[in-house]
Amino acid sequence: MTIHLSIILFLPLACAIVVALLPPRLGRSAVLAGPLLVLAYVVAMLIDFDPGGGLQYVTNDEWIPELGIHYSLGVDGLNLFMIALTAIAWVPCTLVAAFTELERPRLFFFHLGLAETAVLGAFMAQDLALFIVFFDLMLVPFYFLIGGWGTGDRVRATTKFVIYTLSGSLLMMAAAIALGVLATPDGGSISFSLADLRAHPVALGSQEWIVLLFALAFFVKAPLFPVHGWVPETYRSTSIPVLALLSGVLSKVGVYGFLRIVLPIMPGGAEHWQELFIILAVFSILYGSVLAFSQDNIRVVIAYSSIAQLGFIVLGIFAFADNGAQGALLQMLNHGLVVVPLFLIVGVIALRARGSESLTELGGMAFRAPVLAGLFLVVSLATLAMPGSGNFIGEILILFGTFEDQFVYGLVAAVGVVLAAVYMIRLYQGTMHGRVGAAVESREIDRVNLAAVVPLVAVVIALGLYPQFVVHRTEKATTKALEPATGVSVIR
Amino acid sequence: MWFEDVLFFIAAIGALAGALGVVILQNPFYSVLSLVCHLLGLAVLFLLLNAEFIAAAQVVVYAGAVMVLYLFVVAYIGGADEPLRPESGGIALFGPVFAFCVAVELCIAFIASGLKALNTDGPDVGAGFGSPGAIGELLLTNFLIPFEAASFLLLVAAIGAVVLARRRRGLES
Amino acid sequence: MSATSYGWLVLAFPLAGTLIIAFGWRVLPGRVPGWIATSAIFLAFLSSIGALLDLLDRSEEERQLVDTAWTYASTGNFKVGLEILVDPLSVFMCLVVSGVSFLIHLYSVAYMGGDRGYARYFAYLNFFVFSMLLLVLAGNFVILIIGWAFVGAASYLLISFWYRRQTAVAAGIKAFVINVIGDVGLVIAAFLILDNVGSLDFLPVFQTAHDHFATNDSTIVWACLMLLVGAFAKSAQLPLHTWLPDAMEGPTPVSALIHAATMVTAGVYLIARMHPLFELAPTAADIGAILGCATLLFAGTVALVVTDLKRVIAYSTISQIGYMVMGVSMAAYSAGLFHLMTHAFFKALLFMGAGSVIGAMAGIQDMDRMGGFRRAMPFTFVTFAIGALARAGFPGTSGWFSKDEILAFAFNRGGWYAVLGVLGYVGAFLTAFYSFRMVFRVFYGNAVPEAVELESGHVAHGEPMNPMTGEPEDTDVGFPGPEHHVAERAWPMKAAMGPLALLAIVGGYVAIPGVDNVIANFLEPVFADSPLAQDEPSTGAEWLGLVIGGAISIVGIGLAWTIYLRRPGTTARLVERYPWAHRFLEHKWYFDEAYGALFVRPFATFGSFGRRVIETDFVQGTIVGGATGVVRVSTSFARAIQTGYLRAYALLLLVGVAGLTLYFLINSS
Amino acid sequence: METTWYLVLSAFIFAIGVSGVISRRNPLVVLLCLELMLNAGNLALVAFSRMHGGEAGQVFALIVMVIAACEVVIGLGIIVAMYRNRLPIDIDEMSELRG
Repeated sequence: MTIHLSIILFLPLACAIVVALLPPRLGRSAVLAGPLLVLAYVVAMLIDFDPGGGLQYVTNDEWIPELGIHYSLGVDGLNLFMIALTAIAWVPCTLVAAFTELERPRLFFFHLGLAETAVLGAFMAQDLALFIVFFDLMLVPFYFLIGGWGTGDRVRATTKFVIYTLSGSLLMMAAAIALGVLATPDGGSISFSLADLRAHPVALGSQEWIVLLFALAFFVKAPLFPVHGWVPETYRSTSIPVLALLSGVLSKVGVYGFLRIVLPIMPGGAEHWQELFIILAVFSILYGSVLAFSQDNIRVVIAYSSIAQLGFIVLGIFAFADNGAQGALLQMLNHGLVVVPLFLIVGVIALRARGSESLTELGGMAFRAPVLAGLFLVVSLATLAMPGSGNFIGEILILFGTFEDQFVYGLVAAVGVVLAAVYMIRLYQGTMHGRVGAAVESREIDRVNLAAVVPLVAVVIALGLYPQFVVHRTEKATTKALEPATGVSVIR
Repeated sequence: MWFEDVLFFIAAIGALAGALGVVILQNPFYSVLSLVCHLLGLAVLFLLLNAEFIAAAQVVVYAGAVMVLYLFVVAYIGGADEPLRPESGGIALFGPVFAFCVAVELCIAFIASGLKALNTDGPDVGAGFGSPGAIGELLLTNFLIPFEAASFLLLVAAIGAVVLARRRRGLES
Repeated sequence: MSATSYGWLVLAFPLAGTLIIAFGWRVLPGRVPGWIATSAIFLAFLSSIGALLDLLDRSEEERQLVDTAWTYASTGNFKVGLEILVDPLSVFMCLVVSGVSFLIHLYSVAYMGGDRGYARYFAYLNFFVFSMLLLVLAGNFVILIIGWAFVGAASYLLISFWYRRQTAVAAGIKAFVINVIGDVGLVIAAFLILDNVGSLDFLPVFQTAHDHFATNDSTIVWACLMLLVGAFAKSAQLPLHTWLPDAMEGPTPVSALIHAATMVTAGVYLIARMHPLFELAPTAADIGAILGCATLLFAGTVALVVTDLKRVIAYSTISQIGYMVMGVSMAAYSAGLFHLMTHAFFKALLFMGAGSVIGAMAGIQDMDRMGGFRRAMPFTFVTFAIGALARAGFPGTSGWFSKDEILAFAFNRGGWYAVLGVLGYVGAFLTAFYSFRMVFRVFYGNAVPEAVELESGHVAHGEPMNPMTGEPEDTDVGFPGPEHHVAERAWPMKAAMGPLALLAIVGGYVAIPGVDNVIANFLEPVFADSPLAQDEPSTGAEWLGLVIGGAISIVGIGLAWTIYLRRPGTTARLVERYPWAHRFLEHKWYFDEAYGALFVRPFATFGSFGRRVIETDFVQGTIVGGATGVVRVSTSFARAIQTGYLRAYALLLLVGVAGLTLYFLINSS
Repeated sequence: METTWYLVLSAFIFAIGVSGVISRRNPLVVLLCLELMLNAGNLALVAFSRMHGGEAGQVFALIVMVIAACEVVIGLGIIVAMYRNRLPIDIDEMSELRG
């Protein structure tokens, strides 16, 4: 079977355009078609994928030959499951959105489809310029989705979100151009292809500042302390399906960039900043965790918990150990898979509490909504990396990788594991257990949300039973991505 | 060729005077008439430059049609004299100063620079140079697309003017 | 079928029970979930027996079987399969766990009969048994940690089973977090072992550990200390014990099963399982023994003053596990595990009896309000007294044999271990005293109204209320309401308590010094590699220990009899005389307060500091403020230019043109 | 005549137009001054066309005249609309674009 990545890439956009042109009533029922088709195709790709092979299903055409920019797509172990995560996450979020009363629904779903294409493109791109095009393209639909369909002080939130991410990605663009120019061999022609950039490493001094600019953009996206200022407000005022995607999928693009671009192409620069990034990651873990259990709004709790979780992922990547990077990759998938249902459940809870998302007003929901409580429990336990979940394998690999060379930082990060238990159990108890909250009108989860959350929970449980499915397929690519960086640290 | 030189100076002085009149005269009605004077001067200069068709178009289209349009509008809205309120200084003062600076700069560029080609009369040209036939051939061959675009532009402008200036119901009650 | 197939079956039955009840809770009527759960555990028990028989058929060298279901995760040197290890130790644990669990399930069928969360309760309970069995059958560190965390989660769910109780919810989070601390300890230990030995599978690690570590190598000491963190968190040993008394918020059978008989003894199992490592790190083992000894004394003193019936038993559990930890840390493996078994019998029995009394008191747990239940509940009285005797180590009971075997081992090791043995006898005296303090206060003395009511055949009912705070309960969630049972009435409860009472007496006869030593012989292959374990005390020394222990026990019981029955009011005088001592013990040595000040408060402070200062001033102020400040200044400049006056724009344009022209002029000349 | 003369003349006319655009407030006069600037350009174009001996410059001038006509039409249309709506005929009054 041949898989054409371009089809996967542009299918969501094409479907979104078709839906936008259909009459509203017809279009409403057709919105799921795009994400479902993509999911089906991605599942076929997952089955077809050769775990032992390198880059597969490669598409490589010249796009702007004068600037050495290629339309180059490919799948290997690094992005296989990121693509799968995108395809999986988009279905339930679209489903929930389709059954929510929205203004201008056709425009909303057009943006949603565009966003899927942009995210898939960023994951698939094998050309730095193409990556940046899609990386920035992601911003456009999300800008409209947050600003147009958010709640509360959404203008302020959108402005912050845009200023943060845009300044990050503009700096990254400058760094990328510099990288492309500096990497051009004398007499050779410029090329932004990742393979070429990897073949012609730039001087160490240049690597250092280029890595810093890249890292800034990726940290903002992730987000990591101290560039997380946009997070609380954006999380507070974004509508639930969009927020689930923002936190579950979009945040992974940044950290994915480390594995795809920074470590293989600029190992020296990455090595230079390793200590700093590890400290930032560890501090993010502690800081995110501590703030997560001193917050009242459940969305913000999850927002800070994401900061902590992404801290773990960055820690795993910059441990420069195979186990760490492997765990980070696994954790990227796992975090996406648990955060999406987590936010959908938050939406369900808010619906059942007259829109309240305050822990002081919630509580005691489990009695009339046992199924909701059960699903929430599974997801919460997976989020806190309960052994037996895929998250646990991810986290233990990250910790093992960190312990190898950075034992002390690993120990501090291990404190974060305990704190994760504190804030997740607090969140679960605050909503489901205890006295019935003031705002709660406890009802069982509705069918739409059930249909959206249950498959995700099933995937989470399946990953807990057989994480090797992921590990086996990603192992080779992670080792390869990490090779240059570990080589550098060995030489030192 | 003293005749041509004399004619140039007469026409140039006329054009300059017309231009100054446009800017200086307070009543818009007189400004328009001054512009007509300026345009006629220019038409003479065009003739001196072997651009007969342009000169004719200048006189017929510009000095004729467009200026008539101006006059109509001035008559319609009543050429109220300026100033309605006292000048606010700054800009009105700086404007002419800077304009003069630009003129001086340009003159320095034309005269004092090493652009030697400017100091010629140009090559001798045949009788057909600048005639309607020659211009028409160029318009329908080399410059067909700009020509068509210009015609569309005129069409759009015509419609736009109608839309802008028509009576709107409800607004004037 | 081989022993490993039985091992998988042992896991499969409780898991199947969990799934059936979890997915069928809406359709399963009445007590069906209870019976499904009970039979699932019974089948697991039968499978354990099958595994036992299969092992006994094999020669001693072939009694360690490993089986992998599938590769769980494998990358680099991290290679983990879903792997079980069936050997005498795990089969022994399976038998104890599934056997006791079966009886407690049976008890629960009736005890929880009136609860609204009946199906949920049994789903949780079956899940717990599955997790516990996974823990003991695990064949490598990762599966062990998974089982380890699963029992923690099940315990959390069952502690906050009545989730509308604020105290239950608070106890749940406390238990969960301390358990996670233990998990992290195990993870770190697993890393240290993987990093040095290169494997996570038990058998290779144990066989090759001495090639990689010198004795008392700092790495192995740290690894063992981390293992101890895990063990102590789970087994509620000092200083990680604070969650267990609070865990009594759960239903009483849960306390019997998880917080007395099985889960909390997992730490003992862990140390026994890891004995090849601990023998390479005697320092860590000694620390374990000392802390175990300290725990048993600490918990014994606290149990003297606590008046909540279940919490007394909880502290006694902590104290008894202290004995076991001390034992296995001193290489008295089979003795420690023997005590684990007998303790499971009598402690489960005591909790069942306590549950019966609490049922009769309509939910009240305060011993000050109890008294004279001897005639109202003769069956409960007899079984409870048997349990108390066994716990006190009364001659002839199971506790007598098992506890004194540990202490005999301590004296046999000699040196400062003898000090631990002496302190163990002090603890035994405390145990005997507080055991019968309970018996005399609950069953003797003047009959309270509830007891009188029960004698006339009527079960007392009261408003359900939280025994800790006195708040009225939210009965939506459950609590045995008017339908509740006491042991005297429901046959499943009697059927569970009877066998346990029998076992509490005769359970010790499998290891009478000089006569037989069934357990030690069966576990022999597991500990064959341990030189320390081979050095057993002589029969004579053991009997000497038994005589001393029995005497101490009788003295303790006699003292309790004197204080509580012959001269009631002695305790009040003691409290008056030494108020500081009483206050110190009543606050449980101020551990909760210290942790509050040391950990909870600082984190909460840092949290609010982060929220108020770092977030607003640094992140929003400096970083956001700095970035937006640049933007704001530049935009305000741009805004100032946008005057809206057409002529101003034109002037700007002109200035630009003039400037450009000037630039070119200067450049060209 | 040398081309320079025409160019200098063109520069002066242009400058006069510019100063008018900047200092006058009556939109009608501003439009007239714009015409002046365009014509200055035209003059330069035609002069260069003569200098090079090709007619392309004249065609440009013609197109510029077309554009000037369009601009006049639209500008006058706006002025008429303003008058109709009783707005003051003063460009300084129209400053809604202020940032």
